[in-house]
Amino acid sequence: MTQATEVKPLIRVKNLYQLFGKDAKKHIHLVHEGKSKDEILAQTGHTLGLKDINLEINKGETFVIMGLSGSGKSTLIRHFNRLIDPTEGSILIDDDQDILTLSTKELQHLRRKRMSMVFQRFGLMPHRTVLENSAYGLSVQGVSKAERNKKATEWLEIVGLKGYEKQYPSQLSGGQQQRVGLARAFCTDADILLMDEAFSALDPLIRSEMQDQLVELQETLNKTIIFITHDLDEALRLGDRIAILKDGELIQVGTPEKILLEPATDYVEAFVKDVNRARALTVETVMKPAKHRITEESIAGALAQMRKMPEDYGYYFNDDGYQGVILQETLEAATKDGNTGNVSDEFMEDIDNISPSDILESVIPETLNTDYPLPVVDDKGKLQGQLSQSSVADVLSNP
Amino acid sequence: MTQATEVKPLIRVKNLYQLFGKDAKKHIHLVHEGKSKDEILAQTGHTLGLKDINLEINKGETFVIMGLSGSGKSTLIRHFNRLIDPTEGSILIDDDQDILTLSTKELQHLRRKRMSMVFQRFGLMPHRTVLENSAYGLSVQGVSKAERNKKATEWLEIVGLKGYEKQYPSQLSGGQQQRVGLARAFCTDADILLMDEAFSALDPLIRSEMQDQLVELQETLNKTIIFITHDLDEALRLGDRIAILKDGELIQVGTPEKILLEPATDYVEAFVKDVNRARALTVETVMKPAKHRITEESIAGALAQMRKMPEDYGYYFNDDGYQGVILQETLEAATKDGNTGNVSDEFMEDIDNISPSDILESVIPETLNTDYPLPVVDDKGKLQGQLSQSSVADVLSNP
Amino acid sequence: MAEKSWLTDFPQMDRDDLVAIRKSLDGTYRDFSREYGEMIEGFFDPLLQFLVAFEKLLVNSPWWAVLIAIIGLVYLVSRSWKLSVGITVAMCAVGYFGMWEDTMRTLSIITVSTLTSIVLGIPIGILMARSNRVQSIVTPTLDIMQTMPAFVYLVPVVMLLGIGKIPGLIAVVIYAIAPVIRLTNLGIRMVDSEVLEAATAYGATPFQRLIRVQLPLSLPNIMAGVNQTIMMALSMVVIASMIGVKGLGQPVLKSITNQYFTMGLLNGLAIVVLAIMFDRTSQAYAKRTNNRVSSH
Amino acid sequence: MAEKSWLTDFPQMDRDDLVAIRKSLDGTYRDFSREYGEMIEGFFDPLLQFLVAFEKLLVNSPWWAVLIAIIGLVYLVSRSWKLSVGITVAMCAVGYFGMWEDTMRTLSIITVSTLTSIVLGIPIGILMARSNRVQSIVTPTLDIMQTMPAFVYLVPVVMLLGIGKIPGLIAVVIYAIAPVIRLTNLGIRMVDSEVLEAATAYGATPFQRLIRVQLPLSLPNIMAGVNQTIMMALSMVVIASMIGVKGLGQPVLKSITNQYFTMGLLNGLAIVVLAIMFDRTSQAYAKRTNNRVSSH
Amino acid sequence: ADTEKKTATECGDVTIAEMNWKSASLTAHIDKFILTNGYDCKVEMVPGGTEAIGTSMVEKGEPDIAPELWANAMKEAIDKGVAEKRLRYAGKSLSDGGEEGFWVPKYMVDENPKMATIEGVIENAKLFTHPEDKSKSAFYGCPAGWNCEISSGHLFKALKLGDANFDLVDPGSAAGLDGSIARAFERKIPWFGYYWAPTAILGKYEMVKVDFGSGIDKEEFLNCTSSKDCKDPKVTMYPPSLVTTVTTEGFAIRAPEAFDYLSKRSFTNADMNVVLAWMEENQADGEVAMEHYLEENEAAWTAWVSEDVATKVKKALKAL
Ligand SMILES: Nc1ncnc2c1ncn2[C@@H]1O[C@H](COP(=O)(O)OP(=O)(O)OP(=O)(O)O)[C@@H](O)[C@H]1O
Ligand SMILES: Nc1ncnc2c1ncn2[C@@H]1O[C@H](COP(=O)(O)OP(=O)(O)OP(=O)(O)O)[C@@H](O)[C@H]1O
Ligand SMILES: [Mg+2]
Ligand SMILES: [Mg+2]
Repeated sequence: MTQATEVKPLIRVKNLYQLFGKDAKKHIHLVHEGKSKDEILAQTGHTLGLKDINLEINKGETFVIMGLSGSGKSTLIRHFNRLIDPTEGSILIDDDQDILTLSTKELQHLRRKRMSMVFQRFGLMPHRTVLENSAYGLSVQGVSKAERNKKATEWLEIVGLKGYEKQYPSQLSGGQQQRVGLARAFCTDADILLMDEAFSALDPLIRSEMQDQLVELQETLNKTIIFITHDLDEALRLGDRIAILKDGELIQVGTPEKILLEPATDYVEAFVKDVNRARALTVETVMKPAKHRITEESIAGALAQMRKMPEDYGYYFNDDGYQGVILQETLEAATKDGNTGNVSDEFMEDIDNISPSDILESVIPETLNTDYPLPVVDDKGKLQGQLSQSSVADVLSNP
Repeated sequence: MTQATEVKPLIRVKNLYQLFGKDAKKHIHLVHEGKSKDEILAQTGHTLGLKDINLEINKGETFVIMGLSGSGKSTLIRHFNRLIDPTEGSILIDDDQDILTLSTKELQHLRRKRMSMVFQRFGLMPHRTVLENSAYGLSVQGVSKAERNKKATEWLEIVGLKGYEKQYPSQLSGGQQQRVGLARAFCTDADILLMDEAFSALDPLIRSEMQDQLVELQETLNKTIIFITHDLDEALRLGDRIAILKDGELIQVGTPEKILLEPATDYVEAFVKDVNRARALTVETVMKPAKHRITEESIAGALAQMRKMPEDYGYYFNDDGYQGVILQETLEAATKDGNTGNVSDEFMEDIDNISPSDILESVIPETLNTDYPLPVVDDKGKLQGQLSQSSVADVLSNP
Repeated sequence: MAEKSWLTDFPQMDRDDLVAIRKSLDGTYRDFSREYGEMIEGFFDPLLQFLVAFEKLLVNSPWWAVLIAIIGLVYLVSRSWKLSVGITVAMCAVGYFGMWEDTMRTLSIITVSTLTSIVLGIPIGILMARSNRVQSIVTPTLDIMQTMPAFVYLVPVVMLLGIGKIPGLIAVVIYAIAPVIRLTNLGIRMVDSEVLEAATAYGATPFQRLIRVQLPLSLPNIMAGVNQTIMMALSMVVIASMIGVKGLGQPVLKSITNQYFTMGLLNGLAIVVLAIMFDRTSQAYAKRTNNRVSSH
Repeated sequence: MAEKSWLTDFPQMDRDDLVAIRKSLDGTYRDFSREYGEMIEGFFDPLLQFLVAFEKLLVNSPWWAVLIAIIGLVYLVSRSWKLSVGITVAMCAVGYFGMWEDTMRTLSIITVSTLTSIVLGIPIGILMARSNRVQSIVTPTLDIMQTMPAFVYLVPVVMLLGIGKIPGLIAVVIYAIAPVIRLTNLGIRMVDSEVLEAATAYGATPFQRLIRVQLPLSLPNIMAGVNQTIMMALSMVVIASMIGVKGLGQPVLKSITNQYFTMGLLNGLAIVVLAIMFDRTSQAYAKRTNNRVSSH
Repeated sequence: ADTEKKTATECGDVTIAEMNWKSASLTAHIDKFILTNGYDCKVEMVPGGTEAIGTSMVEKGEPDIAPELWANAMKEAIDKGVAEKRLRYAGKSLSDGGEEGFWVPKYMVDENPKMATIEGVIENAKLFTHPEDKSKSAFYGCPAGWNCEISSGHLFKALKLGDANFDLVDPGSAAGLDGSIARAFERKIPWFGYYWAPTAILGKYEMVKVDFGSGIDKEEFLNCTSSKDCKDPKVTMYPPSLVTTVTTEGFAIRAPEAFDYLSKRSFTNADMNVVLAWMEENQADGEVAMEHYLEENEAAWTAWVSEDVATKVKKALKAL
């Protein structure tokens, strides 16, 4: 998921303001004057939706938006396909086209081919069957009935609604309705997915399937995904970057690790406090450089080298690179047995290497079960670092 | 939260069946014949909502219902206040009154005074302000305007919607709307709360506040809460017992620990697979009995006692009970120093005791940082057991 | 005429039989009206007295007092200055063109018939929405009431009740009541079931559900029904005048026989003024008391 | 009468002035109609030819062929056996009581006027729903069309276009078109904005939104409008017969002058049969093609 | 309208107005039958009210024939049409003219013969209860807008009925007036008002014309009673009123023979009353009554046409 971020931004939001109410233009100056959302509401009955948002979203990235309920997430995402016009500000797409200046035709094209949306409250059409709902985006594009039904059927099967094609939305459960909304969005092949709490009504099993689906879509088709969620784990799992909103203002944008480990404000800190760090962080972010390298080929040499070190274990390297962990006692035992040969595989400890991209949570049991730091080895077999019990403990007890 | 469960059941569901469709009565025999939900749907266009549900819910308990999307959770909960009539079966309340036999008056009384409901899709009244919506339950009961507005205002403030009283639901964000639904439910003082994914649209901060609120309500007012959620952490945090549904059938009912540690079927296992066990389980469920007890008062005696044991630490007890952890090396050092006195506090290790009710997650850092098992001490100072790294590792890597 | 083949002409009832049937039915009705006419007339007498008194009040009070009262009411109900001023101007024009008295007479009967239609119609619509059986009975009745030409029952009604306001009122109500019933029914049936379910879950009685949920939420439809009822009541003014209801209908009839188009037009416009006054005032009232729904 | 005080009598325009105005307007209209009548009549000629041909077709074809065609159509459109059988029975009764020909004539004109009203009305309603400006212009126009008594414009229209089907059609359409316009407007305005937003988000053109979202979702309201339009068109049958439209209106008028109540009633019932046939068939059609919404 | 091209002898398409009262409907059907079969016209009937038919004939030259037009209704417009050479009076449809007057039911006269006079009526004013005001007596006038509204109003004034506590009730229309008569007869209650004959109502309900004791003053009636601007009306009985057949000028020129027939065709009140009674008895419509009339009154109608036409018509009559 973590892709090179030095691509050209796909969507750029500039100084975006949104004030809800009849006389928004008249009262917007209050926002500029720095009045708070509550003050403005009490004074004018207008609700501040967004305040001075500046953002860049890159092609192919999964951009997660989080924030308190009512902080303007849905409002922001609705601007991207211009379901609402901003009170002030602009949204540039493909880095130069201001969507506010698009002609009706162009806007339709954008909505049809480039963007597809999952609505927080589903937005299904009560008078159309599940199948027709799923195929709606395609039918708008004028795709033939046979073709769009085929595609919709496929997607319905993927979201687990096979058999429900002929039902109407009112006959479905909440989560099933949401999945119809998902199928509809996936059907259109748009390269930008706007997903407003798209998984909120799903159970954990289907939800994680859907997350996998999303990751796959993003990886194989390089879709840009803008995802609103309240689930921190989900955000951390899916997001390349996370934006945090508060009362219509953008508080912090950054990678999950950054948000987690360097929260910009107390608010963000409180917000991420409850996160399951063990699941959010990868080994990479926690591991330390591996110090104790044993390079002597002979057992004796290796033992000597190890004895100079403060710890009674070491990472054994030869010309082929990293080989494994050796314990001092193994070497001592071997020496005692009179073995004067070289260090070989049989001396290595029988532990699984862990990979830098492993989720911390998944390696905790091993960490607990092993008395020495675990070696972190990348998929090329290179030793990247070591993960000690104390560093894990540190990061888990941070807040 | 964990209360004595040997109370008389408040709600008892007996052989409940629900088949959705025009000719439910005609086709219900298919259900009895054991046809699957999909088969019935394909064959008759009828959807199986619930199949042979038998349940007991006790007074004062928080009963969580989980299950795949579409498995019948909402359907089940709607039976409790008879928003839907079962195709077959009965629901007894207060252990003898079948709600199907209630008169209109009695049913109204039940709905007004005993139960209050939070709807999955909120069910707000678009033509009433936020305040009026929140006060709806009271207004139905005929409570005076001043009084009900006062109460509604209080609750609105608790759910964080102060200032929005005069807005209409359509002017609120999804989560704000859900909170209006919460305020409405809390307002009525009903002793049974039916909550259908009541927190699903809330951000983590407000959600955890609301969870606290719920716990408080349940503890102080002894409310019975029936709670549908897709969030396993939430289920484990709130639930005294959890019921798991699948395709309309009840698969397992039990305490969180039981569900987690002894899943009845593969389905349940898969369902709880992703749960953050470290957060779900308490120390109590993982700790082992504390073995290494040191009772000799003198240092020498204690050392001798310890040397007989396989490990180089021990739990020191005197006549006042448990005192702390002593390491062999401390005793040895003391002996070396020529100290021949008695074991005293200064020899104890400087570690925090952990309590049996601590969440596992919260003690992981300590576990990681300590080389020997942590003593588990209850609030009376009694040693209840020990928590070793390996037992933590075991339970975390179980699946 | 000779030899009609059933192939080209519809096999009809024998003319004599038909005549016999017609005559016997006519006779039956005549007997009925002879027998019960007086009684039924007596039954309506209080209403008649009220109608007469109301008309007298409007016609005999000084015009400025009536005008002030009307405008005051319009303003109180609608709370709209714009509307009140518009109505004032229109009413003054009506007076200036010499139609004040006729307008007052029409106003009197139409106020009563419209109110009657609405007051009877909304509850019937509600009942209809509650039960499919009631609906299946009421619907065809309404069809008959709306399409059976007033001309068919005008004379029989006059025969029964005499000429004047009561038969006029009955004819107007029969014709005008249907839309408000139908649209109340439709509106209530269309109310979002989720919202209704929420009300049920909180123990609302059927009456509470009706008053606080169903009626407010179906208000746009009900008001469309009220609007149509008002329009149709006023479109019956001329028909009513055919059986002796005084008012703007008479000059219209007069103008048609004498080909005084402008006169007809002016009187027609006075009817339109009344229609707009009733309609806008009631709509403004509904909007004011329920603004969220109508802008929904 | 002497000395009128402005306090008791509305200060009126001088009677002579009024008469002068009336006369000059009447004269102007007369001149206008003499000048342009022919031209305008010519404009409507194709329509007239069509109406005449259609009526001939219905009247001159063997009754069984027409009956089969009607029932066939009813069934095709409604797909309801029950309705088709009911209509068959009713039509046979109509024929048996000797009203076949008149019924066919009325059927012909009413079919055309109802279709015209609906075909014109729905698009106007749609335009009205789109723009508040259009709404603010159309609404009072509809008020005038509905409440201006047909009697007022009957004679002028006759003056312009002569007696017969065209003025009849115009009078019916003017009167009957309002409900379908109003209720289409209302229905579209009430469509759930969330659903509409979803359509927009997927790039639906305004036309696609209209056809696939707004119209289907406002169907219950539109159909209520169609129902009222049908009812009102049929309630104009008698008026139309006053200006030369043959059909069931004529016997109704005759029966009223001759006091043949049963005859009036029978002909009135034949009108009701037509009304029910149109209404149920169209409602069944709407329900069939859009069953989910109407049961919503 | 496009009549000029037709040759003088060709009748062609003819439209006849069929008004909705019995005598007019009967006359229309007789004209239709005779014109079709005797003059080879292609006749089309057009229904319509007096106003619409009159207007259309003046302005549009259609329909061609109004077989029975009461001068009572829209006299002004018709006269204007004649003056402008758009219409032509063909002849009297009822040779005796229509009979107008103030009437009371016969059963009242049977009970109290004095009721046949205006004095008797005024004396017993209390009997004629007002529908809306118990303290007043009701005189049912002529429907608003008709010519008779003026005359009956003037006579009401001249007879000082107002002083006798009578109120002039406007019945609104013929229907209203008819209804009020029917109501009175069914309940055998008093009724007093304006009406005219020959009509279905007077065929059905026996009424007695109230004698004003003044005789007919034709001058006064023409100059004052029936004139809008009459300041000081005097009492006079109604002179017979003109009931005519009117055709368009175009028709008269186009089909002179047919026009000639129309100018001859007229009924006596006695004849007409017989047919009307028969129609009432049989609830017959114009078409049926036409058959009946032509069969029963051969002598009468053959006088209106040439022999050769009569033969043709008789033949057609047989074929029915
Ligand atoms: N009114 C209805 N008509 C027909 N089928 C229905 C109806 N309501 C629910 N169902 C069906 O019953 C089943 C259970 O629905 P229910 O709403 O209880 O699911 P749920 O467990 O609450 O799911 P979710 O987590 O998605 O809310 C679903 O398959 C649904 O399709
Ligand atoms: N149509 C509207 N009219 C008035 N105010 C609105 C409207 N839509 C949104 N708002 C206000 O704008 C603010 C932001 O709403 P938004 O829906 O963007 O919140 P959100 O971040 O999506 O919240 P949630 O997580 O609850 O969905 C809220 O305070 C809301 O009251
Ligand atoms: Mg949102
Ligand atoms: Mg649910």
